[in-house]
Amino acid sequence: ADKLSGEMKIFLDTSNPAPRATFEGVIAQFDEMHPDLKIETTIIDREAYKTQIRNFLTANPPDVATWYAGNRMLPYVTTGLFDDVSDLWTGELGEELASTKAAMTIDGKQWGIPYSYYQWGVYYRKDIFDELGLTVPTNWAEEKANCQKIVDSGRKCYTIGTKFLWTAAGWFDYLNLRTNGYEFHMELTAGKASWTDDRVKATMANWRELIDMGAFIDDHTAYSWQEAIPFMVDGQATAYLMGNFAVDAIKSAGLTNDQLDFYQFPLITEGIPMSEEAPTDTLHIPSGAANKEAARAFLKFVASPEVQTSMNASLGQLPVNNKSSVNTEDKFAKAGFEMLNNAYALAQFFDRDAPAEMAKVGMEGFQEFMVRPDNVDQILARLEKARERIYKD
Amino acid sequence: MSGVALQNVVKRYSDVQVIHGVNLHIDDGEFCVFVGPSGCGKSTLLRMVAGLEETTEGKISIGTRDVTRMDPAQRGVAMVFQTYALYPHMTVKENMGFGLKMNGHPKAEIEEKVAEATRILKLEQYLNRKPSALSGGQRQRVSIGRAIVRGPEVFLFDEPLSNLDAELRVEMRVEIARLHKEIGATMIYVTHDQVEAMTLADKIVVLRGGHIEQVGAPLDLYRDPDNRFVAGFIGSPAMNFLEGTSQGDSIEVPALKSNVKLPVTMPAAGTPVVLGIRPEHIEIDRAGDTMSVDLTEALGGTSYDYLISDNGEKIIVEERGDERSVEGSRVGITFEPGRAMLFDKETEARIR
Amino acid sequence: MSGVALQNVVKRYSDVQVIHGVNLHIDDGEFCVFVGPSGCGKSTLLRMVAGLEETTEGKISIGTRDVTRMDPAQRGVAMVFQTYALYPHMTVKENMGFGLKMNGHPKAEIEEKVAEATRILKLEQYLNRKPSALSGGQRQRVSIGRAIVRGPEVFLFDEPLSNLDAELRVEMRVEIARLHKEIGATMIYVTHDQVEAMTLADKIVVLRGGHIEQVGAPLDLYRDPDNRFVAGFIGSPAMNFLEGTSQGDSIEVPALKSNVKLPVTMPAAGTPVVLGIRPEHIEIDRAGDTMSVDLTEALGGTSYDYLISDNGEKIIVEERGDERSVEGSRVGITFEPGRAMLFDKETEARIR
Amino acid sequence: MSTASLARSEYAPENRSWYKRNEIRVTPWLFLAPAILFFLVYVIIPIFQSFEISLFSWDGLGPREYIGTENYVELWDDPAFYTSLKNNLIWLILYLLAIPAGLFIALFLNQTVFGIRLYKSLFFFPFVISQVVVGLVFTWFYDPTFGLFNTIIGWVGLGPINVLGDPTYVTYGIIAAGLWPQTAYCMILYLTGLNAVDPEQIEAARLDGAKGWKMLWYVVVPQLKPATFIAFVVTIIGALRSFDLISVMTNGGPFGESRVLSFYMFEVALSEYGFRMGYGAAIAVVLFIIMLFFIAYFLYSMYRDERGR
Amino acid sequence: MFPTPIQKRSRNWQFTYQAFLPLALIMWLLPLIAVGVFSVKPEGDFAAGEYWSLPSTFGGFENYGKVFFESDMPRYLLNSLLITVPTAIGAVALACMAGFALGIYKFKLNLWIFFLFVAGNFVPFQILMVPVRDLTVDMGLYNTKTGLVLFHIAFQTGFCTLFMRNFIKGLPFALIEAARVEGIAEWRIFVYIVLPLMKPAIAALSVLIFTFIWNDYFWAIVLTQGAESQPVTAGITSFNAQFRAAYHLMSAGAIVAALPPVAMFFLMQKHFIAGLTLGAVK
Ligand SMILES: Nc1ncnc2c1ncn2[C@@H]1O[C@H](COP(=O)(O)OP(=O)(O)OP(=O)(O)O)[C@@H](O)[C@H]1O
Ligand SMILES: Nc1ncnc2c1ncn2[C@@H]1O[C@H](COP(=O)(O)OP(=O)(O)OP(=O)(O)O)[C@@H](O)[C@H]1O
Ligand SMILES: [Mg+2]
Ligand SMILES: [Mg+2]
Repeated sequence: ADKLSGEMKIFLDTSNPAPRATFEGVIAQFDEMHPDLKIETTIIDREAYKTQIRNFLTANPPDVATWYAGNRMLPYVTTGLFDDVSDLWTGELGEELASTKAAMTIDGKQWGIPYSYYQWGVYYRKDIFDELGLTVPTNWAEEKANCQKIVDSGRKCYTIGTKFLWTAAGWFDYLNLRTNGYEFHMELTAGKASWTDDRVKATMANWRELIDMGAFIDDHTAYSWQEAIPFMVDGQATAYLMGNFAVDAIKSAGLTNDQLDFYQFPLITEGIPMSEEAPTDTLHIPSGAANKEAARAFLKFVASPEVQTSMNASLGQLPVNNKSSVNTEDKFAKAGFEMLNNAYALAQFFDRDAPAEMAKVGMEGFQEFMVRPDNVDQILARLEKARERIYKD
Repeated sequence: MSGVALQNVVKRYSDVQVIHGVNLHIDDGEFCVFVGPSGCGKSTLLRMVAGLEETTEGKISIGTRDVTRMDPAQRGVAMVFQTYALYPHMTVKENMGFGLKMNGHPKAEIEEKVAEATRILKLEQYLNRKPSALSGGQRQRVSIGRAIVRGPEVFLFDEPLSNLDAELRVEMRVEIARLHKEIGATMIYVTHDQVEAMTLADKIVVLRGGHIEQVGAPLDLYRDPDNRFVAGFIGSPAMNFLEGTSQGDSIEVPALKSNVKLPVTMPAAGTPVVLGIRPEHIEIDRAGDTMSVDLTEALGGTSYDYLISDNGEKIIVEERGDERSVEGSRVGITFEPGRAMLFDKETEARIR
Repeated sequence: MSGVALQNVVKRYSDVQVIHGVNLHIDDGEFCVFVGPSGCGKSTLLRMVAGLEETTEGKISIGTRDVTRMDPAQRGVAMVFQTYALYPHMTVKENMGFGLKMNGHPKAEIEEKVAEATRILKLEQYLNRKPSALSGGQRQRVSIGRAIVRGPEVFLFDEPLSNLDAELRVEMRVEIARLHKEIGATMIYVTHDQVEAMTLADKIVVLRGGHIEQVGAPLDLYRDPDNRFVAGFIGSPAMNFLEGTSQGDSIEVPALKSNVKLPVTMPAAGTPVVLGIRPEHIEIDRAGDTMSVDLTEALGGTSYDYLISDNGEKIIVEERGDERSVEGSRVGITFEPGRAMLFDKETEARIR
Repeated sequence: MSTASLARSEYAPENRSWYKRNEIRVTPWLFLAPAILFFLVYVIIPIFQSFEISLFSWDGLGPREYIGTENYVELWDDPAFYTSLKNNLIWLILYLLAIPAGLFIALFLNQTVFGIRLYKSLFFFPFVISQVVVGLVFTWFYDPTFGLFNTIIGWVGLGPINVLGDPTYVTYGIIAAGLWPQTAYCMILYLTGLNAVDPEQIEAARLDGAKGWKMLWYVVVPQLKPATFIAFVVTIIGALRSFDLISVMTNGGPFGESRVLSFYMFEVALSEYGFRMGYGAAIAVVLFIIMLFFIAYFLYSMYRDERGR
Repeated sequence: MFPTPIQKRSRNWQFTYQAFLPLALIMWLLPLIAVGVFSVKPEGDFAAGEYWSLPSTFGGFENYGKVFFESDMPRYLLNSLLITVPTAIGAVALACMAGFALGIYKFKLNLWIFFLFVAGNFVPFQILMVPVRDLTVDMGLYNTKTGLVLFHIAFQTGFCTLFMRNFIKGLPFALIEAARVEGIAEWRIFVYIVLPLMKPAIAALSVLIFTFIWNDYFWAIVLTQGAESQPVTAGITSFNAQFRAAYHLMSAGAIVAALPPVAMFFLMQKHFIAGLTLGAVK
């Protein structure tokens, strides 16, 4: 490789222990290959990162920064804060990453390199299911029946911590995808469909069935997603609708592979093809970066098949390079890989598909809905009003 | 009957004793003044009567009631403080009526009593002002008014005039004298102003170090003090004291370069004594040559000559009218022996 | 030559005029005292001489120099403040030497001057103390020392003793008198203490409302005041004033129920006048029956009788010795006509 | 003469520089210059800039677009704004409880028993701690599963209450956390105030027969007016600045029910979901205008004091 | 003295009071005590749901060790120090000078300038957020300690000047006049006379500003990010994100963050309280 020198600053939002360690490993590896390059890594709390990225991109840009694919990167692309990295997408690497190319493309150019993606789905206590004689639900009726039994046994069906809002959006996404299908969901998040549409109401009605049943733990508004894990671990709740990154946290909180398992979110409306949530995590080069040469090399390095394999194995997530392999030891990664391969379509996530402001208003609405389901009309009206303003231009 | 009686009253602050068994009887309607040097316990004694300080030992009665352990409010006393202690957020009227209001008196009665006190103290036009809008003298009048309104059996004053300037002090002094005449209540008054004590008191109590030195009518203390302390304390400028030695029939006074015969029971020869003569009882003998004039001060009607005897003792002489000594000149002094007093140098007791 | 001359000096604060064209000449080495009621402009005038207040109009000269627009530091004056104004964080020595040090005088010179001032004021043993460890009198001495060290041509004192208690005040007064004698510099001294003014001054300036009322030696002011104000202001207790009407050859004084003949140029008959007599110049005529005794105050050597004439005028009489009137009795008064003064009621000017 | 060394000095006026001649007029400005410069640049000018920005639509990066009062119009029917405004008022009112509470504790501690100084300082402790830490501490205190708060109300058979997750309680919960240090602050102010209470007035009142609550209400409290005034000032300022606690404890949630204006404007202007600088500035302007009433009042009473001297 | 000194009450009263004092204190500090206990509990206690029992073993060393050696806490603490100390020095220095000018000299704009500082001090500082952030970014000081320090100095100058001016106003003016009569240059009056007399005020104010700035959170997150320049108040939140749900570590972190101002308070208590009351009440 070329000789890289100077300094390279990397900002990461991978503040959870496992991803943190993974990235530190990858960087150390890269550092070793380039002895003249001085790498400075800053790891920022994932929630804080979301508010800070804007500041540092303008005022204090690093050479590499993590972010998310899809609409979420739009504001930084339109304001020219992300560097165009289409050059990296030519040739071999471009082909290897082809599956994610769409998510990384805006105005026909690519603005970053993905390093990982992961499935969402229901993580559940297999041991409790066995104890109650439950089987994995495949449709909404089974789901509700299961849940009723769990509730009757004095447990909650689902744990969730909505303090930081986005966990509730996971529920909305899946319910909406399953109730109305991928196309409508995309229309909705793109601001092309109305929030007061009957289809949205149908989604909310489905959600409400669970809420009224007492399916979710109490007081979820007080917890972050990590703080909600103990309810599952100590058996007060039996399942968690989450991204695959949660597996590590759940396991380190005390559950074993035997107790924990995964299933796909069940079918709701007959005939609607199963599409999934699969957020892609990405790396970008800010346009103000000082050492773009090194940054490009680093992005390439991370996207390379070998690094993708090892990195995602330790992340417990899925590699984006089609030359790399999924860790088959990891039953969650394996299950996710298969599920996503068979998916009709992939959504990023509510806060990546919808613009930031809409995401904020929407997720607040979802959280409110989970506490005060009676307010549903009011909430949807508010969302609709926000939509009219936000998508105006 | 609302005289005040103190029997063997003692005050101790943890381990310091500041009042050493005081016995005192103040008659109903009497105006009693406590004087004494700073720290002698005047305020403490007064505050014990008020109930603001606990009495360590002894008994205090007002009229026929033993009040030693009573709350201040129950004793039927009212107090006027040196700093006025007016409530700054209340108007003059509210200040005066506050005590009655606190004790649940009906509004009409309060109005009436305040009006009465207002009349006595000529405070009509200030009734709705706050204390901050009053002059020092007016404030002190209000604080007296507050005391009057409560109709106490005994009035207590702790240096009520010492924060006023000279003119106002004279005015308020006359006011208090008039008030006493008009109300006729028992009053106890602490001061260290000579003139106040002399002019106001029916009875002066001279305190020193928590003990009573002498009790008596003002002129009695002036004319007939029991000891050197009282003699020096009462009268202004203070009495001159000259050292001397008894010769059996006369006193040898080195400062005068002569022997003096006094109409008193002479102590045994050789006893060291002190001769006391008030400045106003001395005449300058311009022909004399026993002392020199250090300084003279002419104030118009009066002038003071500061003399120094040849053995270094200082003597002040008050001269009347336009006569005045020349600074630096030599003079002698004369006085009526009957006006001079003799004290034992050791015990400071008066030799009569 | 370092007398002080004020020519038509005026002071205005925005639109209030507080000094109305003062003309005054103070000789080199003279001790000049400003007296007058509170707010009359004594301090203002003094501070204008010091340069601490700007002079609105007129001219101030020290010696032969016009200092009207000079900085305080350039005028060659030193000032002693009522509150001492010692630098609390410096020792006595540093306080005295500070001005010289800041103005770059050599160390040896500073030492020498401080030592000299220390000697004069007997401050040797306090040199290394901070002001907080000194008594009020000592502090005032240090502040005088600080003034001395600079060797000014003119010393300015603004009520330097009024924060001291009575005894210390007497002591320091004597000290200042001695200092003036020793240093011989020009001094201007503001006070409202009668005694200080009378005893210290070579020349008293009586101010009222920003005007000079009279300038003169203390006893001249006492004996020969120019107007009713000065007559009433100098002397304590203040002069008694009785209303009267000129009859051409004598004065009809209702309070005395008689006519009085004075050795003055009589004003035209019918002119309203005021008769002034000092309390110490009145004798009580116990056989008389023109007024009643309202109150008497016996102070020992002296007593004051407060009389009220039948037409309601108040008269204070100073009695000497043991004589004393009985309160409520009827008396008359007599005085030497030569001692009484006559003033025009309208203009308040003395009629000589 | 023996005082030779004190010979009068010569006082010849020298030729002085312009500075020397104008020293007294120029010096204050020289001394003021740095402070004024800093203050203008960082405080005064930005206030006006905020007014200006509030008339623009601006994401902080791209070009500004002048939109007149549109931000204010939008504010007018933004429910989140009203929630914040309402919460701000609740903060203002309830935060004032710190004043009587502080007075009460001060009265409790105004004794001279052994060790009382240590007690006083320990009672003051919460004030010294950062609001961030206070926020954390109270978040755990309120935690619905293991929090001490629910444990305690559990003893009396209540709860559990999800204080910070429940829109009806959340603002009160945060205010309670804020009251903790604020009460400590007021307590110190009152303790010093009580020291300055004129003992003779207390004695006069005792002679007048005032006791206990009557004494407190009629005599002591009026004398504590200066302390009360300061307590009022700092409490109002504290209430309007209530950002840290909200940010740490709930981040505005649940669903924005615990926002106040200051938090909302931060969210709108600087959080990932916002970057509407103009809108944020408009909120700030509203907050400023509310505060302006208090500033005017404070300045007026200071002005009165200054004149009164 | 109000209320009536307890010594004048009955024995029973005195006893009750003495007994109630520590009880009240414990109630008052309960949340804090809880955090203190948390911080020395071993991890296992939390896993076992033993939140409110006494620590089963002493886990303090381990917990605090983690705070100091496995997180950015030491860096944040250092940042706080590097932000707080220059701010305190800068703000107090500016305020001494401004206070001197406003407290001593009479000139037309005096009161207006003073009120400007006072009003600025009462301004809800959020209104400054957007422009100040821009200014800082434009000056290239975003995410630097210098940027934060400069702003803090400027903003604290309002309060400090109010404080200093009132203090200086309380000094006897005759001192200044005495010095002027002695011919001392104005700046020397400041250096040699006023400054030494301001020592207590300087001490009080420094301590106060130290705690204010140390505890600042808002500006820390507006003007900085990341461990290279953020102070500990901001650091604690990212620390907490790192150890979310690890209460023993979070507690230990909280205690570490709170310790310096608390220590400052105890060491400088007299000055601290003087500062709080003197500046405002005078
Ligand atoms: N609370 C106290 N504890 C200990 N000693 C005290 C206390 N209060 C007063 N004393 C002492 O009691 C003595 C008498 O004090 P008191 O105030 O009665 O004197 P005073 O005669 O009124 O003096 P002054 O003329 O200065 O007012 C003084 O020596 C004083 O030091
Ligand atoms: N800065 C000022 N602005 C307006 N008027 C002032 C000012 N300073 C003083 N005065 C007025 O000038 C007059 C003279 O004041 P000055 O202080 O000289 O009086 P004084 O004779 O020294 O009184 P005192 O005996 O009370 O010290 C007073 O009426 C006072 O109100
Ligand atoms: Mg006393
Ligand atoms: Mg004066």
